Amino acid sequence: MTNQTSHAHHHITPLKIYLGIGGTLLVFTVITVLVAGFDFGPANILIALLIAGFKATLVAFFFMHLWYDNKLFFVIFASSLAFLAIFIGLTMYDTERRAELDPIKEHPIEAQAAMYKNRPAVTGGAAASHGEATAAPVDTNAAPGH
Amino acid sequence: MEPTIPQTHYLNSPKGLKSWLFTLDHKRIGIMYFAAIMFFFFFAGLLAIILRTELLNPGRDLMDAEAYNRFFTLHGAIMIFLFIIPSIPAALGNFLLPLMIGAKDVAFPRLNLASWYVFVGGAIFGIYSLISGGADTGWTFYTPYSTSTTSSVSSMLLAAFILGFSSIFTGLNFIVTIHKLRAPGQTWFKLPLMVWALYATALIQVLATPVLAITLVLLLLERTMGIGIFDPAMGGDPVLYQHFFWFYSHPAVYIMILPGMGIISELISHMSHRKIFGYNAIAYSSFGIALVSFLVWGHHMFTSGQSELAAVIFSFLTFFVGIPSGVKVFNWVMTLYKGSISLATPMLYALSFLVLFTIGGLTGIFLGALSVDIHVHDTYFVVAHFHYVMMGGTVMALLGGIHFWWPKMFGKRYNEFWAATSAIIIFIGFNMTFFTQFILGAQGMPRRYYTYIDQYQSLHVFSTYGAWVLGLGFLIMAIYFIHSLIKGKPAGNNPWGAIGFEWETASPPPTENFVTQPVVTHGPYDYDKVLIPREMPTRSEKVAR
Amino acid sequence: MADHAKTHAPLDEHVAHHFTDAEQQRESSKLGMWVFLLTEVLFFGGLFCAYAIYRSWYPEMFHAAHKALDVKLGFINTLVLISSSVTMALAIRSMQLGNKRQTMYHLFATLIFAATFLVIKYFEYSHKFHLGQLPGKYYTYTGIEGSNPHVFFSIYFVMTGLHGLHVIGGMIAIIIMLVKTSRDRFNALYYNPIEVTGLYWHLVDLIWIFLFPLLYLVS
Amino acid sequence: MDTTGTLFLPPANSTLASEVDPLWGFLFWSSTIMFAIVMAMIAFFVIKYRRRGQDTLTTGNAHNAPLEIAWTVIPTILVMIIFIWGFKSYIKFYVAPKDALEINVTGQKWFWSFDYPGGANSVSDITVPVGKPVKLLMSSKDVLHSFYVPNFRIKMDVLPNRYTTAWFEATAVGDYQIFCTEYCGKGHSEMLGKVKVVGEREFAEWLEKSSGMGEGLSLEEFGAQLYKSRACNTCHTLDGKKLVGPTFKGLFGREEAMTDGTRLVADENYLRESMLDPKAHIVNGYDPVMPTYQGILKDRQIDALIAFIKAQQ
Repeated sequence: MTNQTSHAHHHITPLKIYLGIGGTLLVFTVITVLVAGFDFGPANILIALLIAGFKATLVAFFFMHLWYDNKLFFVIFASSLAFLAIFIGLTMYDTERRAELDPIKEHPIEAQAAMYKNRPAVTGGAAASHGEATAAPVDTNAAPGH
Repeated sequence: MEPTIPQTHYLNSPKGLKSWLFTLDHKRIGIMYFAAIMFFFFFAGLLAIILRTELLNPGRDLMDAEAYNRFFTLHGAIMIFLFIIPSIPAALGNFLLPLMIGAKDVAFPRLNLASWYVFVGGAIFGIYSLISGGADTGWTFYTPYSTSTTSSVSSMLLAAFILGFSSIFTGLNFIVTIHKLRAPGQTWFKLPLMVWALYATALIQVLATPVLAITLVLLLLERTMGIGIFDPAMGGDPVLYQHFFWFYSHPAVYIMILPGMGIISELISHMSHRKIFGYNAIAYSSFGIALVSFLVWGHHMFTSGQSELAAVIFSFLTFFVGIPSGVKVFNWVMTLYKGSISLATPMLYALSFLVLFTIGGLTGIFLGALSVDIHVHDTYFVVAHFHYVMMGGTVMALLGGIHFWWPKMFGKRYNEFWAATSAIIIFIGFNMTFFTQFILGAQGMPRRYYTYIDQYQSLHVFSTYGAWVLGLGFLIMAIYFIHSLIKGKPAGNNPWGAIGFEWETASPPPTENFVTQPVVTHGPYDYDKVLIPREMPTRSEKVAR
Repeated sequence: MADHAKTHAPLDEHVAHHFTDAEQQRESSKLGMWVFLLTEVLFFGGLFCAYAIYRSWYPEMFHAAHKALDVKLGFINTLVLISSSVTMALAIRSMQLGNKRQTMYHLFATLIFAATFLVIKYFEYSHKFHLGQLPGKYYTYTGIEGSNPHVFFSIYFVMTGLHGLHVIGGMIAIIIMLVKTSRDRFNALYYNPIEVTGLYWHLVDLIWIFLFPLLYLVS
Repeated sequence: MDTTGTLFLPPANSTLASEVDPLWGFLFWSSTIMFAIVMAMIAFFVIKYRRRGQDTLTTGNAHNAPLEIAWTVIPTILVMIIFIWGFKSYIKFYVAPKDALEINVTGQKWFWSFDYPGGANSVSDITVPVGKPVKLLMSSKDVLHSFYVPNFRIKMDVLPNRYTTAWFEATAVGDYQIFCTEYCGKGHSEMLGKVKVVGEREFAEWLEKSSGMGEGLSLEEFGAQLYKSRACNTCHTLDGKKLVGPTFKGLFGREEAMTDGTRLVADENYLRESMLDPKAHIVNGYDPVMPTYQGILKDRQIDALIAFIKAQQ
């Protein structure tokens, strides 16, 4: 990994690119909010992550100059994401597959933490203030656990 | 002609306490780290001897159960966070890395000083936790015990959190230094293997320590606000904590061993005046260990309620992390072939490393096999395994490194006879203490037990005698090192006749390291081309003459 | 391979004694910052892992609890942070062109956007404090069904709180850059500190780009 | 527990042990041989190539591709064998046979308690029939513990709020040591117990005797039996000494000051409430650590215990 030793090569990104990338980011922010309105089932989180990932790559390549700079920086950034993926992937490989061999290991014994014991069951979110969708009114004697 | 110590060198110029407290010189920061880690090593070592003495008989000998639990937690936490992780990278590494690559200093000297003061800050929190009663959770802080106990766990967590940043700063500094400040002509494959090892260690320090930081932050919040991520009473999951903890802590054991392997590659080659066997294999295996070490943490949790399928994956990957270490041992053994082996003290420690680390590595294979691990997990077998690898490995390598570079660091020679004697006493005491623990563990003696059933007593007594012998060995070492600092004879620039930039400058070196910028003219271990006269006759020559 | 063989450029006062020239110092400082950003990604990564695991363990609770977050405020915050990224990038560009006044203007704009972000965050937090939607055992709100709703708010507060702290850290760095620029410490050939602060700031924005959909848009 | 097992292991007293011991033997001998080879080479080289007299240039050969490939491939094959062998025997560990006798194990700070099908229960010692598979369904009441029987080679952590399972089939009658191997505080090293393996017939008799409702006994005698089998004795004494909880001696009818300032007489209702909802009223000077017995103790058992406490003057 020999780094470029070109002398005093300071890449100056043209204004047009910065503003263009900034605009695209704003547009995609709007898109991700709109897309969240529809329900694609399990694919929701995938789409949200894809859009966020695309926006992140735009920021990384153009605002953080990964596109022009020494490739070593890109290797560092990519390896940070790779090791994060290893961490999340292997940990979730365990947390998702605990009940494969014995269904009793699926769920915790008590679903609710102890602190909810002497709490009134879920009331409608009547006291919700502006901008917060009121929780669907729930008949109060429904057991709080799912 | 008799070697002499130069008039001015980094130790005596500039003068005064302030020049030490605000120094940016990597050598002085290395010496300050060296003093701190040796203090913590002897302190935690004393705790270990007290623990072993307590275990002479089942039931109460010196203290009651709660005190015992706090003592073994302190022994573990200080040895790991305050001694073994900073020891080789921050103490020897800081001193040697710029010298070995012909640089004037590390890439970010101010960050280097910051890492020292963050280390001191973390140590202060650790000592505060010790004074205010100490934690009684073991160094792993497993929840929900760590979230429900009233002992001063929070200050110990804060200490570990702060010390993590000292480790990140050192790692970051070394990565940039090795990439950017190498001497002209020094390509990656002309670097001494110590530099490769420090590079691989720095990668792990930088990649793993942040996850420890977030784990400790979440655990602190769990204790204060009950956020319910790790505490089952609040809907959390203790096994998730173990995943978070071991994702750092297994790579951390490679932060401990890789620099030790770097020192051993140097010692074996320089002390036998022979080209290192399989340079590329050793360099790549350091790098390989650094990467694969992130895939295997689940083997600490085979019996923890983790999903059995995940356990199988972790066991499979664990066996691949053992192969590079085995390859390295074979390369070191082959380096002895047709060498000119001097049995001075550094070589004694390198050879005892080979013996003890091989035992440690092989018992690691026992622990990697799924069904055998179920029997020996959390027993003394594991205690013996990690002492063989950490003390038999890293500490022996550190001691070998200290003896090898002592003349370069302080310009003085130590007493060769007492050094060799203490090395042998330490080797014997170590095996007495820990080989018996393999047997104890195989028979089911659990870990962290204050008292035990009578049938284990004879082995515990033998192990405690071993601990006393070990303590004696280290006492002798402390004495002759202090004597050497005060009245040691000058050692000259290259007492061992070794190849390396650090041996081309004065001992102790001037503040700016090199008078003229060193340039690479031959490989780091070209003992088949370069013959360097030695100024210090080693013991074997005195015997031979 | 460091570039010593080059003729020694006149050592201007910006280059530290142990570097051979400005280019090596600049590359070193950027490499150092990128490695630091690696630790930041993994530091926040731990929280993303906790988020992913608890979302798969309590899917309905996450769906119900995310309604308590105000999507409009989150959306405005995202726009604010993206614009602060744009102004930060322009600040670096104008210093590369040696235009001190324009650099200070852009840095100041970034600072204002950052402050706006924090103010909006303050409103969101105070609204939740008022309703009792607090992390862990302080959670007293009863409008969300599903088990252990306090876990969502624990993750929400730790993630956005830690991100907020990093925004504050970034603002301090930008203020230092503003002061140094006003004292003519930088020129078209030496602007490392601003570039490095910019890298850090873009990462703070990048983390929010992931935080926004994951926390606010759980459909 | 004697140590007459092979190669440092304790005796093998369960079917699973016969899965583990061969692999342990293979690991033991292959490691010893590998270690011996490496040590012999080191010793030979150090003696043969010791430095004598003046330095000379040494050999430069630092590569030997076939050798290097060999000592990479051979250990890889060796460890793969060990992995597959370990994996095969591991499968037998985690799937309990269908017809196993299921016993609920509860770990709590510093003793084990066992609940058998049919209502029988015991503390610290678990009684099982020989030659029949036994499945343990385990959970903890407070912190992590770990159920470990060296002679059966089984170990499994016991988690609060989640079930974990382990199983064994004892092959010989006798008492086998139980350890707790996950650090759990002050009494971690005293959280011991015994697996009492008995014949088929004795087990049936024992089960009958201890799961009954004390038909042949008076209320007070049945209460005395429950006082031990329910581990009341670990926290409440009969001789007046204060332990984790108040002593039963002279408790009945005495007026006690409660932590919330009220004063209550220790009558039948207070005792019944203290068993079903212990944290409702705590006597001054004691910690609210008593676990609830709601749904665990049946009415006749509660009456028996109250009768027993009443008799402690």
